Amino acid sequence: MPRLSYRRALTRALADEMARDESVVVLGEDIRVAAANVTTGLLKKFGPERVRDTPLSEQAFTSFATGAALAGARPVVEFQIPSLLFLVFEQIVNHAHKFPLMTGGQCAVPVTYVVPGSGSRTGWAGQHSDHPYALFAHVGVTTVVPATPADAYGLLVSAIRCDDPVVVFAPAGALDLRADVTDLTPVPLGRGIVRRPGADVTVVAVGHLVHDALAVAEELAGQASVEVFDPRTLYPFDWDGLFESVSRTGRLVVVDDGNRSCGIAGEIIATVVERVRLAAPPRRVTRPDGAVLPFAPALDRAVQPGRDQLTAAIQLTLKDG
Amino acid sequence: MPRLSYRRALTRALADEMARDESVVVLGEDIRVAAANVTTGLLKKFGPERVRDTPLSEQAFTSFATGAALAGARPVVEFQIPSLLFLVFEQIVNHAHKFPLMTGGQCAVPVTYVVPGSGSRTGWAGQHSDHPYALFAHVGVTTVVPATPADAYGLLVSAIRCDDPVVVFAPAGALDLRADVTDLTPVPLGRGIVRRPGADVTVVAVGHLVHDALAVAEELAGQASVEVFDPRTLYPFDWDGLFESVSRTGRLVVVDDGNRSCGIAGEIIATVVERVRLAAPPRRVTRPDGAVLPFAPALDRAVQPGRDQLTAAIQLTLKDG
Amino acid sequence: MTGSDPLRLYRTVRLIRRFEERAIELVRAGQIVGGIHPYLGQEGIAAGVCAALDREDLVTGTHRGHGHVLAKGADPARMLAELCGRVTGLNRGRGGSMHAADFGVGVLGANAIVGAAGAILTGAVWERRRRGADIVGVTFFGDGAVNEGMLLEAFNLAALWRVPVLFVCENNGYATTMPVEGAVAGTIAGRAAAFGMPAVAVDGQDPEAVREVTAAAVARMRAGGGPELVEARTYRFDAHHTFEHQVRLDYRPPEEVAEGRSRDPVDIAGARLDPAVRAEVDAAVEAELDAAVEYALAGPHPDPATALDHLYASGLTARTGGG
Amino acid sequence: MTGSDPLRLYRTVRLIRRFEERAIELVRAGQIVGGIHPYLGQEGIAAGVCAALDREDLVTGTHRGHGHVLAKGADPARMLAELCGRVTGLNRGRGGSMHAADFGVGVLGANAIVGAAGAILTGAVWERRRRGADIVGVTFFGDGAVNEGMLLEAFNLAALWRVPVLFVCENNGYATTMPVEGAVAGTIAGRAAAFGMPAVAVDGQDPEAVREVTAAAVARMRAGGGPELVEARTYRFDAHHTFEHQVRLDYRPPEEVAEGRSRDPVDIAGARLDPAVRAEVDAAVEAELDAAVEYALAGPHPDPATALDHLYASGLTARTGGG
Ligand SMILES: Cc1ncc(C[n+]2csc(CCOP(=O)(O)OP(=O)(O)O)c2C)c(N)n1
Ligand SMILES: Cc1ncc(C[n+]2csc(CCOP(=O)(O)OP(=O)(O)O)c2C)c(N)n1
Ligand SMILES: [Mg+2]
Ligand SMILES: [Mg+2]
Repeated sequence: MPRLSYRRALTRALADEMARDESVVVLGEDIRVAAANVTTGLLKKFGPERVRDTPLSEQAFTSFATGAALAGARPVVEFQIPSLLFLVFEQIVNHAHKFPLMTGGQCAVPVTYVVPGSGSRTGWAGQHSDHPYALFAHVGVTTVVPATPADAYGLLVSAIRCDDPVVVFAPAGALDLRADVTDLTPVPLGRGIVRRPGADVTVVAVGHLVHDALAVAEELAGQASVEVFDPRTLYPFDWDGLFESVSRTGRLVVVDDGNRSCGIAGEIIATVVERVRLAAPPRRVTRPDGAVLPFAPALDRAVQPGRDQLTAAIQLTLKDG
Repeated sequence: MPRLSYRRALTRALADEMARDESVVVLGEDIRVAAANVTTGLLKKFGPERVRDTPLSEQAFTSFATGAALAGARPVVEFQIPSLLFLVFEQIVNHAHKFPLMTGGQCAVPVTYVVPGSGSRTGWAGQHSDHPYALFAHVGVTTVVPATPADAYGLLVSAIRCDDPVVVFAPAGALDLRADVTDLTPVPLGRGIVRRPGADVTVVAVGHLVHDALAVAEELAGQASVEVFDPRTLYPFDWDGLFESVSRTGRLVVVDDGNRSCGIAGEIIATVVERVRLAAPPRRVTRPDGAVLPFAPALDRAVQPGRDQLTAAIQLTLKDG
Repeated sequence: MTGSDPLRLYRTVRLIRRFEERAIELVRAGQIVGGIHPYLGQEGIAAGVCAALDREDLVTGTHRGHGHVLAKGADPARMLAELCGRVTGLNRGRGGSMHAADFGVGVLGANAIVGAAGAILTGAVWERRRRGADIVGVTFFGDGAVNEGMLLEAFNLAALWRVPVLFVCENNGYATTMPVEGAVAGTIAGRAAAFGMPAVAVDGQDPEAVREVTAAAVARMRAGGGPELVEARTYRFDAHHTFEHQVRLDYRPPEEVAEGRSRDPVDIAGARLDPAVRAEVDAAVEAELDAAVEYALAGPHPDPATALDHLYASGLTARTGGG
Repeated sequence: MTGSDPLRLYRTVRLIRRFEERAIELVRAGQIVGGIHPYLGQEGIAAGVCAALDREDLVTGTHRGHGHVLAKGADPARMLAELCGRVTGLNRGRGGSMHAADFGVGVLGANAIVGAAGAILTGAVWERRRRGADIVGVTFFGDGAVNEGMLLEAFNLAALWRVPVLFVCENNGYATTMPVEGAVAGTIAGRAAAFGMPAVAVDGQDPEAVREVTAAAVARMRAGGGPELVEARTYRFDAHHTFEHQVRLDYRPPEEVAEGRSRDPVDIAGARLDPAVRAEVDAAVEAELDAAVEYALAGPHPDPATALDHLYASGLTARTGGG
């Protein structure tokens, strides 16, 4: 198989699902010409009825997708900026998410929201650099953050096929990755994967940080055997998979590009300590509380979790206990 | 001093601050006639220029408040429903919260957002019963949830005086409380309080659940000495106050009316276990993951954390370890 | 649907009227928890609009939504059971007054968030038509909603993509306690014009007049026309919400209320019938509602263990909240 | 402010033009990280509008905001230092291109969220006037922004409360790659009319014409009038964003681009000056920008340890993210 980029994996997932299922339609800004370089070629293949370039009316087109879903479609909505999810928070959380329960099961809302380029894009500053996946994990909307091209493909496919709303964050830090992908296949939602087996400590890493965690694990290989667990889906979380890992290693470090307070790292730590006796206090490396990414590149970097911080956290955890 | 209701405490805080400081203005829907029974009497006292009844344009009036704050005002914005915070999430999180850092310190945005009647109002169903305080703790907007009339007064006063945006959740479950208030005085943001001293376990309870926790502690008095800690402010959290308590008791149970995943209860557990060695695994009682409150009262109640659940969690925690 | 049918129109208006009055009684009796937003006085709009629709056409309602759901054809008994929170309700007791829905008759739901439904309905109509169904849609909203950006975005989207949606503004003069002049700069019709949508005002107290303008608009839309707006001028006879029955809010002058109540859609539609026929309809409605109340109150309350049923359509089960 | 002043207008237009061209060079040189949205071709609007304002008047800009900030009087050197992320920048390097602000000259900031600034500006103008300042405000936005509900809500609020805000729509025909006809149902002026706001269209390539309509609107507003809208028709000469310099997106026919570029505000304003005077201005602008570049590149990069400075105005310090 040829090398596949993360972006093209997203494109392939969209194209394959659109070809497979007439009910899949794509909505978003500038998707006609694929300004975000994800919807490339779709207009030509599937026509303007199924590839709908929208006005700058995020609230309306997000709700439009909800309505289309109620009537049988499986819309995919592309957002150009992660913070646009703030703008449509109401439409996703108070409507799309709530319709099935509120109607007593009369309907489903199978919409997929895709953010190609979540997190810092370096130089895009405060309003374009958020990584708000924990917000969706809190409200209970299925939330995936693929780390690799194969997962980008497989999780997006599963998101589209899922009968509930799903938010897919494609981190800016992963978008340019390429990999040999031998098998393009759906990846089940809610199932994590051990990216690197280890015996001494489990490092849970989210999205693009999986690659940082793997690099740090390699660097530390002489000192310790580090297991890297990639949850892939943040909600619903693969607790059983993680418990299995942590029960073996007895130590836990989480690295996550979201804000610290009420983030996914905190959730992971809380759920683990409720169920598993650890040999040492768990640690997390995150963005600071309330982080706003400053423009200047050095400041932008300083606010994101770094490899040095992760290395230090792992080493401290190994010493403790 | 006379008995003061929670609602009237909010009214008094508004009136006192408006009298003290001309820059305080109030905005919201139907506040003219005090439909939410909080802004009672303000129009008469302070006139329509400072008590501005708004059209149903939450996004615009929230941003209007941001702008007024940039120009020197200290606006208080009342929202009739907790989920209206979803609708203005963008305006609060991506603008009001970010302006100071993004401008390099050129400005402040001292806006207070008040939700009188957050959480379940029994019978108001899925779109009116949210308790989304953890969302604001995640993004780093100061978040307070007063449990008592005195705190409702004191925290709202401090929120108005704070130079940053502050969200004040006044839980529906606390709004009708009355108490003898001897001293109407500001309560500092970011400082919790031990509501009931105890030796065996620390129960952290948020908002109206403080009263449930106190009742449960009383019931269990024969079996165990339960300390009840009321954080009052969820962000910034009074970690030192909590560490002090948990260091003494060695056990932790959190009860919180928010959704479980990435909620404040998880944050509390994570931060405590990072710093304090507990004698037993911590526990939390929350809403379920992704909770949507069903309409029927018995279902509505079933989704909220209950005293039985809290009692059970405390007892299990005391047995463990 | 078909042409003028005074009997059917009267029947619907009367049904909604009496349904609401009985619902208020059930609120007072503690059987409907949380109260309701009574549709009293506005019945002519839902009745007139829905008389011009087919069963397959789609509708979204509002927080003041009972009339829309009933007029579109939902079973009053299951509707009332829903308000009473019973498993026999339209939404199995999960929705209540503000979320009552009946997808079987094209009601995608009342909606508790002002201005939110317009874009949802637009998407639903678009998708059904993409699948070949020759349907149209109607989204009801109040005068307050025309100040919500999300609704104005929906105007644009529907007009731009020529989705046949009738935007029906029920202008009852107030958003809760806020008079329309205190909230709306410009005019409601002007908001349609802004997006190139035709707009027409109609006497919302006259169900036949409402039916006529709706039928004309629907015919244009079925013939390939884009969305339109109808401003139905009406008056809310009772409280914004039944909580006002306990707490008096002072915002409508008594003379205005008296004058508003003087043009009653029940009387206007009823006067078009032979009094004997009218009496027969009244009796039939009463009998139907007697049965509905009985049905509603006989329905079982849902089991708390099922509180999270239907949370996820995919079958995902949520972690519970216990310790 | 004052009446016609062709020299000043030309100077501003020319300053913005050359500022942008130098900024693009600095993007290419890797000194401005993240790129910019060039204002090239639209300079006449910012220049004309701001020539009709006083220093105390308030302005908000857009993602394509350099022109607005400069025209309102910010120091080009500190502006450029901001784009280069230096502590000597207007925002101490924290804001960059899309958030550049200078409260000292009434610029409450460029804004990276389309349609978001209108209501903010409205609130700021309202509060300053409540405090007795006889100011007005201008909020710039693009043709794409008129489809954002939040901006339409701001139209209503400003009109309803008669806040003297000039809504200036820079209609450059595209929102990123989306042509205005593909996104706007109805007309832009119609969106103002919907809220009872007067609207006027003006040739945005002619700074003097822009200045005139602005001055007239500002005079009406200072005399107690409510908000107004100006639609300035213009053309974007360059990319939506400098990323297009790497990735060609195909959405504007070359003939259209050529035709659009043929009406250049620099030439139009320049033709009103004596060529010798014009050459002098050009030289002065060049000297100012030489100095600005030097200043910008000499400024220190911020210390990573200060990354969270200014996060909270109250002095709250955030927990850091380390383990
Ligand atoms: C977005 C939003 N804002 C506020 C509310 C609270 N609320 C419920 S009904 C209502 C008034 C609605 O007025 P209008 O649209 O005129 O409808 P009416 O009640 O008159 O039928 C308000 C403010 C809400 N449900 N949703
Ligand atoms: C609310 C929002 N939606 C989308 C974007 C992404 N975006 C940035 S600029 C732009 C186009 C704006 O078009 P227009 O308003 O016409 O301004 P112009 O770029 O032409 O100056 C888009 C879609 C954004 N920043 N904010
Ligand atoms: Mg109304
Ligand atoms: Mg444009």
